[in-house]
Amino acid sequence: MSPSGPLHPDTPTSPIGTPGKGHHAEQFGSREQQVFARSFGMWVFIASEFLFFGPLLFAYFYLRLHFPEACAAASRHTDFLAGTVNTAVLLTSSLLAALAGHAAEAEGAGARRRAARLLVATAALGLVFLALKGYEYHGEFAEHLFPGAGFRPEGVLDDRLRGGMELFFLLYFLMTGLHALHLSVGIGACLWLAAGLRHPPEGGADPGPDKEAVELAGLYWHFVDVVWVFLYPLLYLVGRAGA
Amino acid sequence: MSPDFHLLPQDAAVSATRLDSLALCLLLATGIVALVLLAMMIGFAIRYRAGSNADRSGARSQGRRLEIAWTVIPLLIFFGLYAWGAVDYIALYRPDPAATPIFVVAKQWMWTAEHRNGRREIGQLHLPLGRPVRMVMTSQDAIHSFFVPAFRIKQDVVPGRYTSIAFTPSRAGEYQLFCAEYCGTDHAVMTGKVVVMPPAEFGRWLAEGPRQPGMAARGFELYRRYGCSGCHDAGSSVHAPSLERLLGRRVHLQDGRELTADEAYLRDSILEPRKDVVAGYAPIMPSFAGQVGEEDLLAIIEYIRETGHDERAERP
Amino acid sequence: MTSAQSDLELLEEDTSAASSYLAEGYSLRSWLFTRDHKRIALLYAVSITLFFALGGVAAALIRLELATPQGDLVTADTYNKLFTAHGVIMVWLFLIPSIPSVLGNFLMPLMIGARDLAFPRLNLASWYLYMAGGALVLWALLAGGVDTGWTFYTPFSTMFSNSHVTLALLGVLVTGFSSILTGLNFIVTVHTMRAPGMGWFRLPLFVWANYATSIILVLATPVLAMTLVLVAVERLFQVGIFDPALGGDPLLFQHLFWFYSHPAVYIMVLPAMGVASEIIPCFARRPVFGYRFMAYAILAIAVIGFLVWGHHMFVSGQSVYAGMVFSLLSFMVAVPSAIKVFNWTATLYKGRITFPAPMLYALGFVGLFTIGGLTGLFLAALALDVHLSDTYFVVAHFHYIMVGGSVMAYLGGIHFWWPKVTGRLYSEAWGRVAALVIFAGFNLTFFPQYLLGYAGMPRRYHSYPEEFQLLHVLSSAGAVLLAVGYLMPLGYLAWSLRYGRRAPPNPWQATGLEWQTASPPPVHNFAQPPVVVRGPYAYTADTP
Amino acid sequence: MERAIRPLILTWLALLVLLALTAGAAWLRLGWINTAIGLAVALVKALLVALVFMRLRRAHGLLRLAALAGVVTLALLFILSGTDYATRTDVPAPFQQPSTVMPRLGEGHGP
Repeated sequence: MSPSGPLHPDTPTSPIGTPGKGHHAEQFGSREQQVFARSFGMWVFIASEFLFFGPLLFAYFYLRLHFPEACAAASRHTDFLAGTVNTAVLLTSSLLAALAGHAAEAEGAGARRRAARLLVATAALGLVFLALKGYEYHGEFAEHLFPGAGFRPEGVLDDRLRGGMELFFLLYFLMTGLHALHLSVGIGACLWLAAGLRHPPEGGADPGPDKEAVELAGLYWHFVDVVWVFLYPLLYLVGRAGA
Repeated sequence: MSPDFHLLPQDAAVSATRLDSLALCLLLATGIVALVLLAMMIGFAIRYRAGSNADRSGARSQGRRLEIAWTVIPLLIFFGLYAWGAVDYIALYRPDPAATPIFVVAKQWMWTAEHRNGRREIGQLHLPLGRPVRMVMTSQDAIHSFFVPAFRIKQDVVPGRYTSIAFTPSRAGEYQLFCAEYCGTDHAVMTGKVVVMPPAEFGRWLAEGPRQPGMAARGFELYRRYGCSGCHDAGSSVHAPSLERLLGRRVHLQDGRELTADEAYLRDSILEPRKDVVAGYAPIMPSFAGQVGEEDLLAIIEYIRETGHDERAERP
Repeated sequence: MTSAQSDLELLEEDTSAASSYLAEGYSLRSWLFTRDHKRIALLYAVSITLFFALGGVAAALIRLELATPQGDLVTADTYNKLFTAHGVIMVWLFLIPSIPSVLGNFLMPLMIGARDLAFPRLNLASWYLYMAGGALVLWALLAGGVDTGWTFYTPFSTMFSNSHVTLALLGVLVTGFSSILTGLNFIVTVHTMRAPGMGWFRLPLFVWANYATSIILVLATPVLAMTLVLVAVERLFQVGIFDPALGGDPLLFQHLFWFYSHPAVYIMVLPAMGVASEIIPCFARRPVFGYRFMAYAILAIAVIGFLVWGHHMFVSGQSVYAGMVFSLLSFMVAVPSAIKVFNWTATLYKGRITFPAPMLYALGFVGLFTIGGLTGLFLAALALDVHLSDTYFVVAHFHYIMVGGSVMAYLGGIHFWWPKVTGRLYSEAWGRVAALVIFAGFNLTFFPQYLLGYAGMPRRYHSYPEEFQLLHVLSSAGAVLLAVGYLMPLGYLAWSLRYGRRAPPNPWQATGLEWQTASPPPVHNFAQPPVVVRGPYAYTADTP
Repeated sequence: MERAIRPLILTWLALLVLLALTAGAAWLRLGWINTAIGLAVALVKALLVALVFMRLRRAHGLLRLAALAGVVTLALLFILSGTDYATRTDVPAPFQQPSTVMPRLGEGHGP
């Protein structure tokens, strides 16, 4: 063994920090370490997820630069009311998610139930959002606004304009679709957590979801909310005031 | 096995010679660095091999000054190389205004070229010696790339837009044209022959060719066939602007903008008439997008260019 | 190393190796559901070796075809599919996961004194995603192949290719998720799992390099993923933002693609630099020269590496001014790379140098990386790139970086840590011979390609003008040598698994936490949680 | 309890007010300012959500750095690709889509 190693393996010591109270996975030295690692991991994940929207946003930027009229014309075909209501629904759901995180911080079964209720309400608003979004999609299909062979927006004769509008709707469906996918994951996470909070598993080995898990789900939910906050003006509000 | 292989391809364009000197300088600079590093590595490896008794005292594991030196010095050298490369690069894209345009259309898997007088060729490209030329190129399908090693010239040919590159052939002879951007099955045989000939000979070659109407004459034919003349000719009952001597003129638009009518403007106006409507006219012209092929479009523009000259030699 | 000796050792194994991670279980289940970073690293090692072999077969066929100027061995379409398969497999299924997922996975927790990565289950999930992506790519190949080149340039990939592009895109997409999760895991691990006393400037450079790589993985891969989705959508629905027919821009694809794929080059080469930075000080018995500078250079490469992608597009029809910006930035990224080469060389100064196989690989890496990096300057110089881009010069350049650089370093790392990973010693003589054969074969294969490129030979050509034949034949001959070189380690390393001598915990007298535990390490890496009291590379050349 | 959740409620109210503001402003004819208002309000809303709901205001610097990294990377994409789009003169060429991939959906081999 090398005499010049950087450590004294025999030094009696505790792992990182003192072993904190509470349960933690075996690779961690303490509960605090685990909590921090998980929330940092979630933030890194969010940064990465954010960049999934990068190419779409940049493609949108390209489109606005080259087809300003087509973007405005296409945006006027989106459902302003549904989009605005949906924004409000999502912002409200974010409040509920934040309240759930807050509720979970308190000790006791009552607090757990309260957090579970709030998470279910959050997920319910998410479902409302998806339902409204589905209604919008339905309308857009009916108006032949889905890109592809059947794309025939009413009253558009100019080829270049129609081409630009088709690209706008391509991005519209991709962005909102990707967002809806994220939201669905969020809904699943909220419901799964709520179930775990209400019926914690028996026995001490796995205490079920904890306040940090609620917090992490909330972070993800807020991220999905933030994405929508940007999509809303980009997709629904262009050229509303008329040509 | 390879009788006529040259490590350095022939330099058959003015810019090629400059470029070779840049390459040579870079080779010298990087070669010296590489050799010095190699010599040091081998030298250290021998001198300080485990069995040697070399003096190892006073070794340091960092040296701020040394490190700053080998950060800053390469950086300065790099700036110099960058500037050289950039200056030569810009020259390729800032053509001599007198450069003769030659239109090239690439498609899977062949090159076609059209000279200004309407002479067309496939798989070959004839160029005049010592005269600046500008290749104006577009593709009908995938991206291709116009690559003539002897000219040290390469430019991607992109569908949906024109790209161009300018150079001056400086040595008569025959050179190889390659497609350098992968474009599908027969990418490797999408080659051609570039023939550089003295101007007089080139002129004769241009004139003889298969008898085809000149580009402008063909353009006039198309101008009538597509019905442009029905509205744009003087005496037409439709209120449409005259196109005579349009190229290069300042044009006032409906929305108050003002621009110079260049080739791009003409193309736009044919394909998207509603984009830039001339002041005083109603936007009644239909779009010709999807109806006029790009070679025809070039011909029509050539015709309009010709109307700018006083004599209308080619007009029947 | 007679067979009698090894029999003796095999007898010992049952008793002494009881606590090692290899002895934790022998069932398939104990491997496929493991959460131990060391076992997952081995899962990766086996799978990337298979993909490397597959990509290598494609390369061999390519070189065989190019031995004659006529396209006489395979058809043009088959040739196109071969180089696409070679590119896709080697880039996404071998190079990108190679050092991070195998060596990084195994060593990062050991090097920072942790019991495991921060998210072991996620780590296993990464491997499954990788395998799923690999399976999709294989499916695309078996179903008839893909002929777009690994770059998937539009509009060829969306409108003109009749091959299985969508499947391949999906495979690469799934592999991308694997990369992201691995990167995330490494970042969190380095930030939160370091042993007491393990400050940032006590981290081995291998950890620094993998950390910087992980940042690129996490931030660049999603952009590629979504870009590939856009291509797939455009292909399926014939509507897309890259489609010039609708007013889209094919160059937009190139921007988005290279926004990932240029940093991806640093994903491949940064960990290789990390490996070299471990091996060279160990066998020079000197601390790495300018440790802090080296760490900063790694971060600088990772950051500036994000800013240079436009140098792939100098002749693409991109704006001339954008080209000038990207060219300047590309020259600047060469500076930290140059610093690293200078510092490795300075590390040798006044050392006490020995030359076992890992050192030969590492020195080979430095030399080949230097050539690859210096020729990169030719491609960064705008006017020269006009002549050189899309020729064999580019092919030679990136093979010097990726094969000469990354693969050499990967093999060096495999040899260096082989005793730690397997608990066995490989045959040193064979190791040295293989390193020399690979070095010679590599140069014979790829150096002629620089000359071909400057002479004007375009890349991705199935047949070519006769005057290029001599150099192509040299290159193909080199490829044979290279193939032999790659097969040799497969043989003697496998042999050592059964017959190799038992490795002591620290056969190289190396510093670094991973050498302070048993070989192979116990399940939780350290019998006692380590405490770090000094920086890395505490080598001294004064005493033999 | 009430005191602790008050900022959350206030933020939510602010978000709804901002939503009304941006939705209303879109109907005024302001040209490019419409887009600017839309994006500015979105930015404010995103910051509110990030700082209050996501607790970034009191979070460890590392978490803030992670959040920032994503934004900065996206900005790099926009800025550097933007140098191309801002200075490129595209001369459009007519281009008829010569679709060789048949049929429109699926991977079948062409004719």
